[in-house]
Amino acid sequence: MIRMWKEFSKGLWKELPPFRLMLGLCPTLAVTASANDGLGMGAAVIFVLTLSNVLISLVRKIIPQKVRIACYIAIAATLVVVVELLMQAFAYPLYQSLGIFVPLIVVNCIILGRAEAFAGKNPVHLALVDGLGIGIGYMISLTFLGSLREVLGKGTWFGHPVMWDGFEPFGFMVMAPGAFIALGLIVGAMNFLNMRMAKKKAQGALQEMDGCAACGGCAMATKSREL
Amino acid sequence: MVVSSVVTLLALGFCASLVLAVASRLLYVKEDPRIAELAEMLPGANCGGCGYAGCEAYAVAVLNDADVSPSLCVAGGREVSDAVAALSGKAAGSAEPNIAFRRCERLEGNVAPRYVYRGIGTCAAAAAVDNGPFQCSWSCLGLGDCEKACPFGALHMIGTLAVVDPETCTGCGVCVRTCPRQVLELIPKKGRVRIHCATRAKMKAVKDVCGVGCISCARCVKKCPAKALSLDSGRLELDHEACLAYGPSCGEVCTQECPRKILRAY
Amino acid sequence: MNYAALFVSAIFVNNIVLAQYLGQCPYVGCSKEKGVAFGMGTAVVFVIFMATGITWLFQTYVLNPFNLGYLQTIAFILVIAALVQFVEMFLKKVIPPLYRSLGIFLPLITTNCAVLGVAVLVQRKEYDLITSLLYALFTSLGFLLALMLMSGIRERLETVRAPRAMRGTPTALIMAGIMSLAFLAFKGMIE
Amino acid sequence: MGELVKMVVVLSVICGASGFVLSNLKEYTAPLIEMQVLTYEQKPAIERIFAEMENDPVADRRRFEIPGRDMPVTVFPIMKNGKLAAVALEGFGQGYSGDVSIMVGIDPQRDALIGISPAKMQETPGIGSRIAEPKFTDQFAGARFQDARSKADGGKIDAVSGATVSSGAVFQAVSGVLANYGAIKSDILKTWKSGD
Repeated sequence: MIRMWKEFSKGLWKELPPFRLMLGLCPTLAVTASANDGLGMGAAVIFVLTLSNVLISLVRKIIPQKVRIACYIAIAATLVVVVELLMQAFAYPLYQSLGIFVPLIVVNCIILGRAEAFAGKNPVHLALVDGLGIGIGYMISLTFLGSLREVLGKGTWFGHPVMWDGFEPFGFMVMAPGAFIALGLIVGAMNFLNMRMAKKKAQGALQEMDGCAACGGCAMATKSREL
Repeated sequence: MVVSSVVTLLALGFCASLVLAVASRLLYVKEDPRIAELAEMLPGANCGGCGYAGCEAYAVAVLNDADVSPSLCVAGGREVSDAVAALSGKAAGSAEPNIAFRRCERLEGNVAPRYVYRGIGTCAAAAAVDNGPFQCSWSCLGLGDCEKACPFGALHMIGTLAVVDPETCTGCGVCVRTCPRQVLELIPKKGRVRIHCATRAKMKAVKDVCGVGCISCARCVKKCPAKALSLDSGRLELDHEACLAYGPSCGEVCTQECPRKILRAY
Repeated sequence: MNYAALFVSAIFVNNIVLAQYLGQCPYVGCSKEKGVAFGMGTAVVFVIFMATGITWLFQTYVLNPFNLGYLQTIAFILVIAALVQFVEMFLKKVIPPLYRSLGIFLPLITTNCAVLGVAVLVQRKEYDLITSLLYALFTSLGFLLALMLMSGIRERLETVRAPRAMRGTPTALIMAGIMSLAFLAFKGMIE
Repeated sequence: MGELVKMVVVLSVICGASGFVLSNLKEYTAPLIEMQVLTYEQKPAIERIFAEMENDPVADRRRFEIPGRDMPVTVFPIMKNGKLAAVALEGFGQGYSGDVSIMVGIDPQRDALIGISPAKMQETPGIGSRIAEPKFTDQFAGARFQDARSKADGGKIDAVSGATVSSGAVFQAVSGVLANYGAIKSDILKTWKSGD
C-alpha cells in the first residue's frame, strides 16, 4: 500500500512531467493559452495515460519483445481516438480550441515514456496508480501554466476577468514566445525550490533534470536499443 | 462501418508487422548478442574512463579484442569488472579504486589575483588570458569546468575551489582531462601521502605568490627511503605504487621534512 | 499553390517549432551540441518526408474511400512507427556508418510530435501530394534550422555563469522564447 | 520462426480489436457529434444572419435529396409568426488552406439573399480571415441572386483586397447554395407551407 502511495505521489512533485522531467512539452506550450484548455488537455491526458498504463501492464507478458513499441503505440492511439470521439461528442468547443493537439496526445512522450519505463514492467495496480499520479501532476502543471498565461495575457481566469480594470493585458504571454519564457521561468523556479530543499536535507548534489537526459529517459532511448 | 474499419486496421496491423518481421529476417545484422548484454551491465554513463568513446564501444572492444582487459571500467568498480570478465571469459585484473584529487591550496596560501576576470565563465578561457586571473600560474581557477564535465556529480565548486567527494568519485579521469591546468590528479584512494601543490615554478617565484607553494627544495626527495618522490620538469611527483609497496615503516618522514607543509599524510 | 510562398511560410512565418509548438521534446532535449542537433535534424527531415508521403497515400486511397477519417490518428501513428523501425533496420544493414551517426535518434523520432503533426496538418490543409511533400520537406528544414540555431546558441550558454537554478534547460527555454519572438517578425510577410 | 509469427499475430489482433472498439464507438457517437457540430458551427453562423428567431433552425432542419447529386442538402428553416420567413443553406468553397463553409440566408418570397456568414474556415488569420468581416459579408444582404457574384463576374460584390483566393471560395460557396436552392425550392415551400 505504501508502495502505491509512493508511486502516486512521485508524479505530483518529484517527477512532475513538464517541469521536472521535461517531457510532454508540445501540448504544455501550445495548449496553455488559457486555463480552460490546460484543464481540458490535462483531463484528456489523464484518461489516456491511466487507461493505457493499465492496458499495457495487462498485456505486457504476451507482447513479444520485437513489436513492443508498436503494440504500446497501437493501444495508446486507440485510447486517443476514443478521447477524440468523446470530446467531439460532448465538449466540441474544447475540441475546437485544442485543435491538432488532441491527436498529438499519442506521441506525447509521457504516454510512451510511462508505458516503456513503468507499465511494461510492473503489475496492474502499480501501473494504474503511477498513470493517475503522473496524469494528475500533468493536469495541475498545465492548468497552472494556463492560468498564469491567461491571467497575465488576457487578465481573465477561466474566462472571468480577475485583474483590476486598469490592468493592461500583457499580450505577449498568450503568444508563442510567452509560452517558452513562462515555462523557462517556472522550471527555473522549481530548480531553485529543489535546491533549497536539497540544501535543507543536505542531500548534496542537486538533481538537476536536464533536457536530453530526460528525453533520453523517455520511451526510446533506454539502454537496450532494440525495438 | 464496423466491418470496414476492423478490416482496415487489421490489414494495416498485419502488413506493418509482416514488413517488420520480413525485414528483421532479411536485414538481420549478425551482431554478437553479448554486446547488448554487456552494454546492459556497464553503467552506461559513457564517461570514457575506460578510454573508449562510450560503454557500447568498450563492450565491443572487450568482446572482440583479446588483450582488452575486462576491468577497464573504473566507473563500475569491482562488481562490473567481475561481471564483464565472466561474460567475456577473461581474468578480472584488480582495478585499484582511484579518486581525483586537487593539488592546490590557493585559498590557504592566499594567492592574490592578477586581475579581475570578467570574461567567459570557463577555466579554459580564463587560463588563456595571461596565465589565469591569479598570481600563481599553476593554481586552480575555480570556474567549474571540471564540475560541468564530471558525469557522476562527484565534484563541486565550494567557494572558488574544486572539491572532490571521495565517496561518489569513481576515478573515471574525465575531470583530470578537462582541467586546463592539470591541477586535478588521479591518486589511489588508499594513498598515504598527497602533494598539495602543482606548481612548476621555483624558490622565490613561488614564495612571493603563495604561502603554501612547493619551492622545489627537494629535501623530501632526498629523505624518502622508498625513492617514491621525484621532481619531474619542475613539479613534485609521487609514485604511489612505490610508496605503498614500501609500506608505512618510514613514518611518512617526507611530511615532517617539508618546510612548506605541502606533503600531507592521510 | 505558389511553392516559393510555401517555402517562406513553412520555414520562417509559421516555423513548426517556434510558431506551431510541434517537436518540442527533441528541440529542448537534444539541442545541447551542434553534432547531436545536426544528426537529429537530418534524421527528422528524412523521416518526416517519407512519413508524410506514405500517410498521404494511405489517407487518400484507404481511409477516404471507406470514409474512415476518424481512424486517421491510429493509422498514421502505426505507419510512422513501422516506418521508423524499418528505416532503422535498413540503415543498420545497408549503411552502417550512417546508422552509427543517426541510429540513436531514430527511435526518438517515433514519439516526435512534429512527424505526426505534419502528417495530420497536411490532411487538414487538404494539400495534394506534391504540395504535401514539399510542405513536409520545407517544414522539416525549418525544424533543422531552429534546432541548429538553438544548439549553436546553447553551446555558448554553457559558459554563461547563470544563477545555479537557471542553468541548463531554463535558460535554453527563455532563449527559445526570444528566438520565437524574433521569428514572430516574419508574420504577415506572406499569407 | 515462431517468434515472427507470434509478432505478426499479436500486432494484428491488437489492431483488429482497436478497430472493432473504435467503430462501435463511432457509430454510437456519430449522431451526437453531428448535433454538436451543428450547434457549435452552423448555428452561430445562422444566428449572425438572422437577429431574432422564433424556432431553433437546427432542430427543425430537414434533408432534401437533389437529383444528380449524391450528397443530400440540409435546409434550416427560420419561422416568423408560424410561417416560413427564410431558409439557410450551407455552401462550400476551396479556400487558401482547406475548405471554407459559408451559411447563406435566403428569403423565399423575394428570392433574394438575406445575408451570409462563415461557419467554418481556416484561412490565414489577418488576411484570408477578413472574409468574415461585416464590411465584406454585408454586401450580400438583400442582394438579388444574379447580383450575388463578384464584380468581375457581373455581380455587385467586390472581393476582399489581398485575399482573392479566400473571396473566391466565398463566391464559389454562395453560387453552390443558390444552385441547390434553385433545385429544391419547390420542395422547400411544399414542406413548410403545410405550416407544420
